[in-house]
Amino acid sequence: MASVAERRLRMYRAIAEAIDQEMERDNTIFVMGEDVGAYGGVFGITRGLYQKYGPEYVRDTPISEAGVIGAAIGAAAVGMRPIVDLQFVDFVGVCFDQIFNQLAKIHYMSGGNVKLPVVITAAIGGGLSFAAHHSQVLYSIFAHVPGLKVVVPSNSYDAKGLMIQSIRDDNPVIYCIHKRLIGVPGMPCPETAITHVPEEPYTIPLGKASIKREGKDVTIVAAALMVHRAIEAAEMLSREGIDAEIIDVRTLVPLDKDTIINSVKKTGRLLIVDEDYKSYGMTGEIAAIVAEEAWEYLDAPIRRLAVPDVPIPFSRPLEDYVIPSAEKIYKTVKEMIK
Amino acid sequence: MASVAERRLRMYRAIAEAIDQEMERDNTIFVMGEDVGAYGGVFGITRGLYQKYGPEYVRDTPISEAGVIGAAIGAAAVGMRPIVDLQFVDFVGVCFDQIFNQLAKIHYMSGGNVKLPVVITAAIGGGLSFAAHHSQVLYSIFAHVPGLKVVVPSNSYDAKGLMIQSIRDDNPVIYCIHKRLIGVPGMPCPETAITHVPEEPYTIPLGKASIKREGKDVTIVAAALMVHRAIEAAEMLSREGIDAEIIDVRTLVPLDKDTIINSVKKTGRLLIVDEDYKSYGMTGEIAAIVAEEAWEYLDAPIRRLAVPDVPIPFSRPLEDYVIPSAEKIYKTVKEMIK
Amino acid sequence: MSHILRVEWFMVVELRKETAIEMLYTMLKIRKFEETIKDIYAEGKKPVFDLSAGPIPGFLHLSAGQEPAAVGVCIHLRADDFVSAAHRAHHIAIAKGVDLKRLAAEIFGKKTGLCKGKGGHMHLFDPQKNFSSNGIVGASFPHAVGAALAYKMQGKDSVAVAYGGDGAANQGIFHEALNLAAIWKLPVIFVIEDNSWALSFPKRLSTAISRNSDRASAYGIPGVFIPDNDLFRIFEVAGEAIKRAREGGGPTLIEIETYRFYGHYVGDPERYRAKDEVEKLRAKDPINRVKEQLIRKGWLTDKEFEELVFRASAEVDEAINFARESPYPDPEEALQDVFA
Amino acid sequence: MSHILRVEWFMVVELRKETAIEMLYTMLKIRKFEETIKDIYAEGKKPVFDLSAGPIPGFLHLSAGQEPAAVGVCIHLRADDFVSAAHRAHHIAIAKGVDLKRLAAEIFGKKTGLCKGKGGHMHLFDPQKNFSSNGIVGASFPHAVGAALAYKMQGKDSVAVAYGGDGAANQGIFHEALNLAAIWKLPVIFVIEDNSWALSFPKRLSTAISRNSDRASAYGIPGVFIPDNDLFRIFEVAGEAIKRAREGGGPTLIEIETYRFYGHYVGDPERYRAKDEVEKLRAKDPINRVKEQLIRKGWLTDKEFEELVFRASAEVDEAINFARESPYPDPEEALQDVFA
Ligand SMILES: Cc1ncc(C[n+]2csc(CCOP(=O)(O)OP(=O)(O)O)c2C)c(N)n1
Ligand SMILES: Cc1ncc(C[n+]2csc(CCOP(=O)(O)OP(=O)(O)O)c2C)c(N)n1
Ligand SMILES: [Mg+2]
Ligand SMILES: [Mg+2]
Repeated sequence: MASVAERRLRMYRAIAEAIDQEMERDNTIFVMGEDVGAYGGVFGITRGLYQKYGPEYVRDTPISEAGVIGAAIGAAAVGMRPIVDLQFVDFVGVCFDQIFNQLAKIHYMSGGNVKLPVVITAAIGGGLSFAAHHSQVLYSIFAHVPGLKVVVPSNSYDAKGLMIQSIRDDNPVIYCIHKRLIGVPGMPCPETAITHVPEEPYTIPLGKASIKREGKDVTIVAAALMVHRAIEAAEMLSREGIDAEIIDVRTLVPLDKDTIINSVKKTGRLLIVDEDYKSYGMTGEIAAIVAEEAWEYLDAPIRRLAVPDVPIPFSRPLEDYVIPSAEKIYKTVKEMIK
Repeated sequence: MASVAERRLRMYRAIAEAIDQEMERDNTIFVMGEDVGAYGGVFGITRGLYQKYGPEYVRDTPISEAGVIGAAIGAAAVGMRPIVDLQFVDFVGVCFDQIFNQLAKIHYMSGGNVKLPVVITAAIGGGLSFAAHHSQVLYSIFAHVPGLKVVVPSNSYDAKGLMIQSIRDDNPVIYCIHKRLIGVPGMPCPETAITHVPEEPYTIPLGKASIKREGKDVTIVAAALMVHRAIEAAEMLSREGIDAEIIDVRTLVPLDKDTIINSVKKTGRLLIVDEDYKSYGMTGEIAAIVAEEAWEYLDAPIRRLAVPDVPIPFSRPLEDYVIPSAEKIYKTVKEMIK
Repeated sequence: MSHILRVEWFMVVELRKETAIEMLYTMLKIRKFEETIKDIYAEGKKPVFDLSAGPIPGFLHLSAGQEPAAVGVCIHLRADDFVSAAHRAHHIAIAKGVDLKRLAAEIFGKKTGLCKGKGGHMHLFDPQKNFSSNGIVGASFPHAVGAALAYKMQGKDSVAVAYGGDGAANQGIFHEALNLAAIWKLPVIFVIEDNSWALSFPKRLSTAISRNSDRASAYGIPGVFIPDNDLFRIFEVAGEAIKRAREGGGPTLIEIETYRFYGHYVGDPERYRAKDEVEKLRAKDPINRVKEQLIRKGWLTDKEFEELVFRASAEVDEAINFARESPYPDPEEALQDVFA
Repeated sequence: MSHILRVEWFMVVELRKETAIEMLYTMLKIRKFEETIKDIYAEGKKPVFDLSAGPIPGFLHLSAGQEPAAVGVCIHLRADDFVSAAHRAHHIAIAKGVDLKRLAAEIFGKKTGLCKGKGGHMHLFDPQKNFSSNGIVGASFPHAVGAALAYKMQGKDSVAVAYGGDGAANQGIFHEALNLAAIWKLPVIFVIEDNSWALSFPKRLSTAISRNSDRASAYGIPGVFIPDNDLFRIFEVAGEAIKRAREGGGPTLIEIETYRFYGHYVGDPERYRAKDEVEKLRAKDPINRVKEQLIRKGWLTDKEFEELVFRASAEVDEAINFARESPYPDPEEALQDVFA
């Protein structure tokens, strides 16, 4: 993690820089997707690449997500390393077979003989009144399917390092970008998401969580925007003498169980905060791991905060109500430590 | 539950009978899907209906799952009650948008104004060397998405009652049929799946688990085929004086939390057995609920048995290894009670 | 390119004066509505540009310039006819007769909205008028197929219309929906609004042939291309297709060349399109064109036109006021309506 | 129906005797392979019929009768050309030169199989020969598009062939793949094997027009229909299309009328098809037909034919023995190969 803020970049610029540096290094890498060309990507992550690499390597596609991801698979099978921008993760439904049955399983089904180094970028999350078809998180669906790595950066520094690592990984990676962290015009992000980003290429390993704040009273596990809300809550709690440890998982697959378990062994309390739907998702998985492997260390029941199993509503008061807030995190921890 | 075995039916006949009786009652109900007509459905669940109701009401479709489920949505919006057979749940990838963004969310997005009473039937599970594209379970993906009810019968009696209830429900229902329970020729099932089925129509409420065996030492929660494996294991355990309580969840959404929690309060031990992929799925959700709501009653860490996050392999020894067996359940419980 | 299946259209649908005036009026209402909410959309979005701020938060896809495609088709429809549209749908909702107040209130996220504030501007549902829209490109095509299937099974003569953009026609589900409608000979009209853009990607590059209507031959159904945003031609072609569908003659695919006056969404920097494109399109504004046609025909005077404009403005203002003054839903309402 | 885009084919690909014999030999090998594993499939499945029992468990989709579609196309391909096929793929795998022993061993679920027993008969992957098959109908179409895109970017003259059934052509992804190949002018050949059935559903009812090749006009590319399972016509048409693709001339869609001699899978009761259909198809067995054509041409004698049959049988027997004698994978191997 960077402490000296020499060159603060917004996340979308950090990602574009990561892709750029990798494309310079390796000419099997190319980018495809809707509006990735002259437009620079709906979330800005291909800004400038079209001008530099041209329409072959930064390829605008028709609205044919299944065909395009299928094409990435075919290209990867014969030696390319495609990056496909899905825009919103919510669009996964039209290309899910190509992701979960093809991309995820071909390496295994081929007995390890076919490698598919494909990165799919997808914007997740709400908070912008984009409503039910443009505000979902859904990463736990990818994480449920064996064969996909799932990456979720929470700040610019991580975003660049995780992107370079994802591109170099020989496996399919779903790279999730939170709309409230990406920092493009129109979608403001918290200042804490805009961090120092070294100019030179660097990598962050997949499967290594990041402890955003050390603490001894309660462990809060989160990802993406929820990391920032947890930090806010922790500040409120610290004023009352409650010392929260915050873990940013950074990747759902592989999941850094050890960091979580070690933290719970220290704090004895676990709250998992998630912007995905609550049931059958990330909060359940992490709770289960701790209930299996660190049960003896728990001093209180595990708690979960997530979207309460409703589609994301459009209207601001409704959306604000269903996405976990710093206040709700604060209140929940207070209930856990009485 | 039926104890008197007057009329033992295989599950596929119980389901066909349920659909038949409902179609007789209500002419807004119709069936669509690949090979549901003269062929009678790949899993036999429309046997005889084509002959009785004809090609309009038992409608063979092209291989266009997205279009067909989309059509079911349109038909339901104007007063019909379609049942769509997806054949294998593994095909969900080509029509996932219509299921998770359309069918699941339209009632909510419309502010409750549009009702979509659609039942989708889908065959789940392995054990037949059908390999990675025809052996998945995946129900936790549906269960993760708000707006879908998820039904998983484990025997013929439940299958009929749950099917009639699913058809009458005003919400979308994903009705999962395990290939190793359905009982069509070529896919033998355990005798315990073939139960008495009353001739007259009856319903089983969605959201009510079934206690298949009472016990005091450990709670085993399972669904579909795993219920039968758990029963087998329980018999082995009982010979050693270990008394397992077995809960068949029957529906993942709504989930009967109370029955599970009450059982754990009694036994103090929980094992969840699942044929779906382990991570980010049903085992996690149920573990989390218990870790939240019955933590004080646990005498040992929760345990989970599921497919160890690999695609389902083709070769018999490989497939047998990854799907939880009665032996593995037995051994796991033994480890829990030392 | 094959045009073999293009049918020669005869003027079987007669245009009466009242109908023409009604269509013009609806176009005016749509235009006024779009321009009004465009202005309101800007409120609260300065000094920091935040899409989620102001009285109208989120995305806003406007349909100004595309009025003929909505009005010329929907004028032939009854409340029991079904329409499923895409993300850019205000014009179609209004043409289909959706209540303007509740439409506006939904766009503001108010409790009195069509969907109680849950849907938002891309997800509009009005079961009374059998209208719906969609945030997923292409997803609405089969919904019309299903409604048409139901109508056929129910023995009704209602029809269904599926709208989609030129971009949507490259989604696989377009192919599936057309094939299903064709093999089942259903009363569906597929309307492709070709505004030549899918966000930043031009149809010229996205689509292997120049006219989607020629893709009708892949399904053995009639396909008609209507150039130049021509209301009265749309009126004729759609009238004929809908009549045929009602009488059991099966589906039709219609592609309408139309104009997107604004960006893909409000706030789109539009770096990808030529500076003067909109200017050129504006010069062919369909409202002016229809106005002039009617004046030439002697069916309209300048004064009458002003009255129409005035009436349309008043109706829109009333709807907007209703929306502004309506309360927001209570936060806890978010938990309702997941299940019926 | 529009046939405007059908190109007149000239005999630009010359058929030499050795090539003809090679094709016949491969057809014999395929047939022998399919009939042999069909018999073995029955082993262990009595008295209780259990699909998962016996030396070959699971589903088994045989391609006997469809040999020409595989052989007549793949004869033109090199190892570096890419082929993606569907669930019914043995004939194509063999024609593409996949090792027969490792193919057989995979179908038996053995450690020595192409995929170490993990794939099974629907999921065959041979990166050496650039061959793959798929359990999801339609899913393989875009894989060929992507390989062709890569070849083009890499400056190679390799081509890609996507196979699919008549049923697969109604999947949305077929439309997307064709459009992408056409707009990017990629070296892809789409081959639809029209065996007139998708499991129990006849093409006549599933497909709005009688020939999928006519759907090529929706993408502005050549479409050719080849009736009657005609090996030499397939050879010509595919040769021409592949040559054009290699030279940068873009994609072609070819539909081949072919015959499914067995049920959809082994064990299919086939209640849905006329009792005498298979008999009629068998009377037109493509192997007999090619044999007679070559004898008439003076390129083959009865004795030489017998020798070919003998050689093919021996090769198949050897492969089957290899498969039978190979060990199963160790159970724990199930946990390997999820990630590279
Ligand atoms: C499946 C899917 N892919 C992508 C998008 C993002 N998106 C929304 S509108 C749009 C362009 C649509 O173009 P077109 O169909 O021509 O309609 P228009 O915007 O021109 O009215 C895109 C790419 C989406 N909403 N759904
Ligand atoms: C997406 C999907 N839908 C359905 C199936 C089940 N299925 C397997 S093969 C088949 C019929 C395929 O017909 P066709 O494409 O003509 O190939 P053929 O079997 O005739 O070779 C069906 C319905 C599947 N595997 N994948
Ligand atoms: Mg457009
Ligand atoms: Mg076929």
